[in-house]
Amino acid sequence: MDFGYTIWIFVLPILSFLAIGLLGTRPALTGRSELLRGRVWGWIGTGAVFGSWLLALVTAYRYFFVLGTPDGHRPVVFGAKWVWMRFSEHLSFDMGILLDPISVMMLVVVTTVSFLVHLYSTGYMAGERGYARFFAFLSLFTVSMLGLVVATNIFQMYFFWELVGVSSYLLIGFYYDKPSAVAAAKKAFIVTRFADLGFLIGILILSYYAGTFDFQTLVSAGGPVLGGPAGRSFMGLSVFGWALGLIFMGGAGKSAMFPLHIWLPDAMEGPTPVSALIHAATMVVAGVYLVARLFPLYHEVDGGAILRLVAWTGGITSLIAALIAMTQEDIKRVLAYSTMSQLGYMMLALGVSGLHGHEGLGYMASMFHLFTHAMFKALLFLGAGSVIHAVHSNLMRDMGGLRKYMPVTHLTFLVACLAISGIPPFSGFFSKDEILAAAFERDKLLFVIEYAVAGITAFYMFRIYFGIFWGRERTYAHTPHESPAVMTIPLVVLAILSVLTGLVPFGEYVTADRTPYHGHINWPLALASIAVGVVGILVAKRFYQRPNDLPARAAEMWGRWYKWTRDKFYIDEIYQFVAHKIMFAGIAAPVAWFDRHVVDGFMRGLGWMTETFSLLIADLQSGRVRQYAFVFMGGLIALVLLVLFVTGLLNG
Amino acid sequence: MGERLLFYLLAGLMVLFSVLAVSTTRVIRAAVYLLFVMILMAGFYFMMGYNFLAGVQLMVYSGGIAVLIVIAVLLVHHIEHRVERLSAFEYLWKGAVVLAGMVLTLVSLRQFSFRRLEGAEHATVADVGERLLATGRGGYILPFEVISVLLLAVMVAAIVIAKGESENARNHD
Amino acid sequence: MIDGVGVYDIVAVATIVFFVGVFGFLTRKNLISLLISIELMLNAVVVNFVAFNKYLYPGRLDGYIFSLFVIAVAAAEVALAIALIIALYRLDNSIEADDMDSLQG
Amino acid sequence: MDLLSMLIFIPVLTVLVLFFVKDMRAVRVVSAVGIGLEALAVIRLTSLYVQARHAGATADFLFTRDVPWFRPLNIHYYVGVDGIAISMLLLTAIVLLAGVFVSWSIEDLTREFYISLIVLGTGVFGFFVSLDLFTMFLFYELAVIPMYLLIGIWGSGRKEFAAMKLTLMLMGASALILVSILGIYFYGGRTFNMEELATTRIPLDAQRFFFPMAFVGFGVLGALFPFHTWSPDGHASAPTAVSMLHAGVLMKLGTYGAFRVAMYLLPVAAREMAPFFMVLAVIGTVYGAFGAIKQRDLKYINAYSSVSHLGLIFLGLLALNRTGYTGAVLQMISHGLMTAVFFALIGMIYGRTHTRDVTRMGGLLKVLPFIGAVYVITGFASLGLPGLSGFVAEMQIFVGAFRNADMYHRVFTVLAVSAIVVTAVYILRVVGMMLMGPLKDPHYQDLPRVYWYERLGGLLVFIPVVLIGVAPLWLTNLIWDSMEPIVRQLSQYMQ
Repeated sequence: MDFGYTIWIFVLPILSFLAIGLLGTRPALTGRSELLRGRVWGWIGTGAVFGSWLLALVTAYRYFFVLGTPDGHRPVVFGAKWVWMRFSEHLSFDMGILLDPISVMMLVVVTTVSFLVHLYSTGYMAGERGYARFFAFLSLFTVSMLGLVVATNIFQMYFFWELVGVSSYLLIGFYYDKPSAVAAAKKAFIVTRFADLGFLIGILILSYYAGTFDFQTLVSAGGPVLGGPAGRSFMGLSVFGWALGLIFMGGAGKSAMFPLHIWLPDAMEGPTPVSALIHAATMVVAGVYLVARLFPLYHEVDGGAILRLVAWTGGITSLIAALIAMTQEDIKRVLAYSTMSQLGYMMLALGVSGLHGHEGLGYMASMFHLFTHAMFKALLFLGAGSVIHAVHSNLMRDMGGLRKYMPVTHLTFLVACLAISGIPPFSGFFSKDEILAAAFERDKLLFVIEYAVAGITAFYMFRIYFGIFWGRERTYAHTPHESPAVMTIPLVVLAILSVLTGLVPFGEYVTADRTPYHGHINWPLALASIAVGVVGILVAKRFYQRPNDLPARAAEMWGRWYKWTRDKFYIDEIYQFVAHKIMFAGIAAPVAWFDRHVVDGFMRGLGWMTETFSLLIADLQSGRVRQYAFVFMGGLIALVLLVLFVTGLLNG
Repeated sequence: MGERLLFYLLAGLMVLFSVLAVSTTRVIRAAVYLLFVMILMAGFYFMMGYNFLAGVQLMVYSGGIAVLIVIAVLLVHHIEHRVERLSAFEYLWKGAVVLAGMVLTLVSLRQFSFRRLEGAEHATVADVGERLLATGRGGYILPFEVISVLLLAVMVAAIVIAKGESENARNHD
Repeated sequence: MIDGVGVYDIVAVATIVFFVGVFGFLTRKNLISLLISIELMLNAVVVNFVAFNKYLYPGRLDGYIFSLFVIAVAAAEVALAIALIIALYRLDNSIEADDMDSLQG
Repeated sequence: MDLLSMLIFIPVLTVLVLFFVKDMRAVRVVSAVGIGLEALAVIRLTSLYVQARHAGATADFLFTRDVPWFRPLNIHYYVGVDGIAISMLLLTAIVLLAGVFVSWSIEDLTREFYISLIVLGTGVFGFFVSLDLFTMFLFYELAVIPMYLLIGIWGSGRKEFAAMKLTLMLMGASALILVSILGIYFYGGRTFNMEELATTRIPLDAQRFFFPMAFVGFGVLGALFPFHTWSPDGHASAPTAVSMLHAGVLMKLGTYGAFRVAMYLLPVAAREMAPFFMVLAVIGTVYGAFGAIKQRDLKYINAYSSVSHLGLIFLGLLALNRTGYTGAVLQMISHGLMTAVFFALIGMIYGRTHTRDVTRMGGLLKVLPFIGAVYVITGFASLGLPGLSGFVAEMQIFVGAFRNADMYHRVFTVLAVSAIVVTAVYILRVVGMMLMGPLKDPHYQDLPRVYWYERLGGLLVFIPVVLIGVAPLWLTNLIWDSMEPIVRQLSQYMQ
């Protein structure tokens, strides 16, 4: 079956990126034309992504339903593959399109969310300065993300990995005259870049010892990693173990895993649709996707040591993020921490997964959660964006009682909150339940953590839900009103998806060994998780539905703990210290000084010595002819004597 | 024997006058001693039978150059002008260096055996004139012409330099 | 050919005169004195030419002709030098060689 | 006349014509036309070269021409090109042409400026096509000397000091180079012909003695740590086009020479001493990046950044394998283009704001969108963003250096890789301070727009950065094929 057309999934957004980026941002070209300055660029971007979306759906249909499982498991298909750059005779950097269950699923997720966000943005960003620029960046991001998910080899993935990073930088810094946005963008880029350093070194190690970048060869059972001898080891881990650990560092950076998460909350400085697309649904799951991509390696190398690291990183992240989310005031930050927490879930699910059959439940659950989370988290962000659009503030204390003004936003937001809290029949219930089941089977301690996090999640989500739509009735300077249709339609679509996607029998499609199996719900666990979700919701309802002094009293009661979570466990301050005190003041400043004074000082010293010496002998060059003649004379005589002496003429 | 005596006499005088020429403190006297040295040299040439050369030496050097120098001295100095002397020390060690050079040269010359190339001598003025104007092999027409041009150029240059800026041009500035 | 006088004798006299000229060049300060010293040296060289021509290559005329040239060039040189001396004298009223050190960078 | 000699002849002719042109405008036009022709000739040469290779030409160097010009010492005018030289010629032509355009507004001594600039260009072209060590050295000097005038006369700030420092350090380096060239000449059978030299085996002791000289000599021009200190001062004082040419092309003379002369002709010593110079390269890479963080002057930032990037070139060279070499050449091109864009933009910014202090600027993206956007993208290229030339080059170098069989190399490669984070820090710091944020100075509100010649000059060097980044394969193939003799040379003595 030919999947060659899949290249168009990329070409469309590339074209729109080029068109908007080169033409739309030129005031000289767009001139005074209302049309060119206005929404036409938005529609071009949206149209292109819409095309990609349709193609992705067709691809998914053809891959999952037409192609099916020819030999018991889902095949790996190449839509395209060509050499992009050559490193040596045997090692080349390919570009291509690899289609397998997870990449096809990601294609659908990325194009769906991207399309809806594009559509939403045509309304949300209307009238903003840099409207065309915004869509150019969105298109760039879409291309990069699509390239990342279909990467045929780890270097292609790194390629697009960096590109999504830079799109993220550009979009976070979209309001570039706002210093906080600039700082946040810089922080996001540098923190992820630091993580990518690990990724790159990991790639170098992996490619050196395995001799290939290709995912297919790498993960194959008889491949250079799994088939060969373990190779040399270093500090208890094999080289492949180190490589995988370093690659996971890259994934952890992108997916905002503790302790590399600090950029994600700040990234909320970007426009809200960006947060929905990049920092909730797509880019941040790249780390999870990366681990899933190399899952057989993580599972096998060094007996799964790195996989346990993945699991615990995920678990700790989800707990810390959930705790911090409880006390934040800025609704976008709450959502950001919630994203972190959910990403922790996904990582943990991968970490507790096995490779084959029912063992691979965690893998399936992780991907499933990734899928459902993309829908409801995008919905949450877009809903929050709709609210922010209406009240022009991010802070919860500026909101309250909005359900009367914004019915569509209210209802869709409620759906999303229920989904993330794991209430059936919303999608989050199914995927989260699978994760809890997988954790329960593998590691009880992690299960307990995740169980608690499920409750906390329900609590903080409904805290903001009640805070925004119920709570204190207040009067607004400008009466809030429901957003325009281009913004509410994506909300409704995503709400429907958030309800329905949970019913997809995911195990049929996406599994660790690409062999379908029938999952089933572990009802005792499911009931327990529903119970903790409901408890969380009820507590939030008691606290925040009507104005009362319970929150304040609770804060008082927890005292220091409350302050710690509100101040995000001071992790930012630690980084600040490392960055400024150590990197800037501890290394960069001394290096600059050293260069000016010691290295250059040495060179200048040479110069000074030469100059001094030349001044010393400058008197020889007196300009007096007689003196020259004398020296000449004396020199001549000395020379002749020397020659005579050497040749022996003087004696004979 | 007579020629030999004459030669040593001339040589002795020549050395004496040359030493005087460089040691007297009066420039005008130095010029005159130089004139003597040149005339004595012309004597050498006569003795060797190069009459034409001797004549040239007398006319150009003694008649031309030495007189030119005398005039120059008169132009820039009072006739009684004395130049100041260097310190004895400086005389001494510069003299030592020069003496060393001289002894070295003389010793080297002494050790060198000059070999005479036989051949019929023809050094008449006619021969010289022919050689100077010959264009073929061994002819000196080109250097001759070059020297003529040089002399012309020097003449012009000497006039321009010595004349200096005209009053007119000076006022102009 | 001078009876009883070898080439060495003539060349030795020329050498002595030459070095006397050198000595003068090194010890005199007055530009005209320097010029005189130079003339001494030139003359000594001319004597060498002539002597070598006479004693060693009697069949040829090159030494002879060269002496003529040297004399001609020396005349030119002196003319020019004196012109320069006069110009310099006009410039700063001195012809002391040590006063002139503008060659120094 | 053959095409390679044309490459030298065209700029010379341009200079001659410039001598007779008085009008400032005509001077610019003549220079632009001359260098434009030169660029066309280089492009023609490239296409001929590619065709010839496709047609099966297997010689190491094509289009050779050999005319002895000083027989007693066996010095020849011997020219020829391979893929590496071709790519350097392309780089030179592009940067020189862009340099002509960005200098369009120079008004004092326009003619002399362009003459110096083009003489410099002639030297560079001659250097890259020469296959005779001595002729190469002559062209090298021809390129280095106008630099003194260009900085000393048309520079800014402490220009005399900077020009003097730069020239002295480079002259010192030249001395080393000359000695090593003579050493190669005498021990290599009294020939300057590189092809012949490559086939003769120079005694090991001589190699050990002359390799460090040649490598350091060329390394000074290539800003090899710790001989890089001329670069910040020199760049800061030089006029825009000169900075562009100097950092873009002239510094590549150093790395190219280190490669072509030191490593190619003295392979055994190169192999032996690689670990030592590798340390210097890695120190330069990391140290330059850290040095750049603290600077406030845009040109200083860029100069330190160059030290860092050139460190990577040396790292690639010292990887001693084909991937590393290819990466090093790619990095030469990539860095040449990027840094030329940077200096062009810095010149434009300085021409408007009259300051290069980043702390005094802010929000320029709003008032100078073209300059800002190009600066940001080039900044990304500099920090190795995929899709731009920096990535292509850096990855080749990293993979190449990592593939050296020696564990030692891998450890140092990992250290060098860490510079990419620091690079990100200083690039984003500048972008954040200078281009983003609120407009700091109300005067910046109405800065003059970008003139056509600035736009043209900037784009000329900027577009290849993107093109190489998007489709590197043709360039890597071009270079890759030409590595054959060098790799042969190195592996020949491998036991």
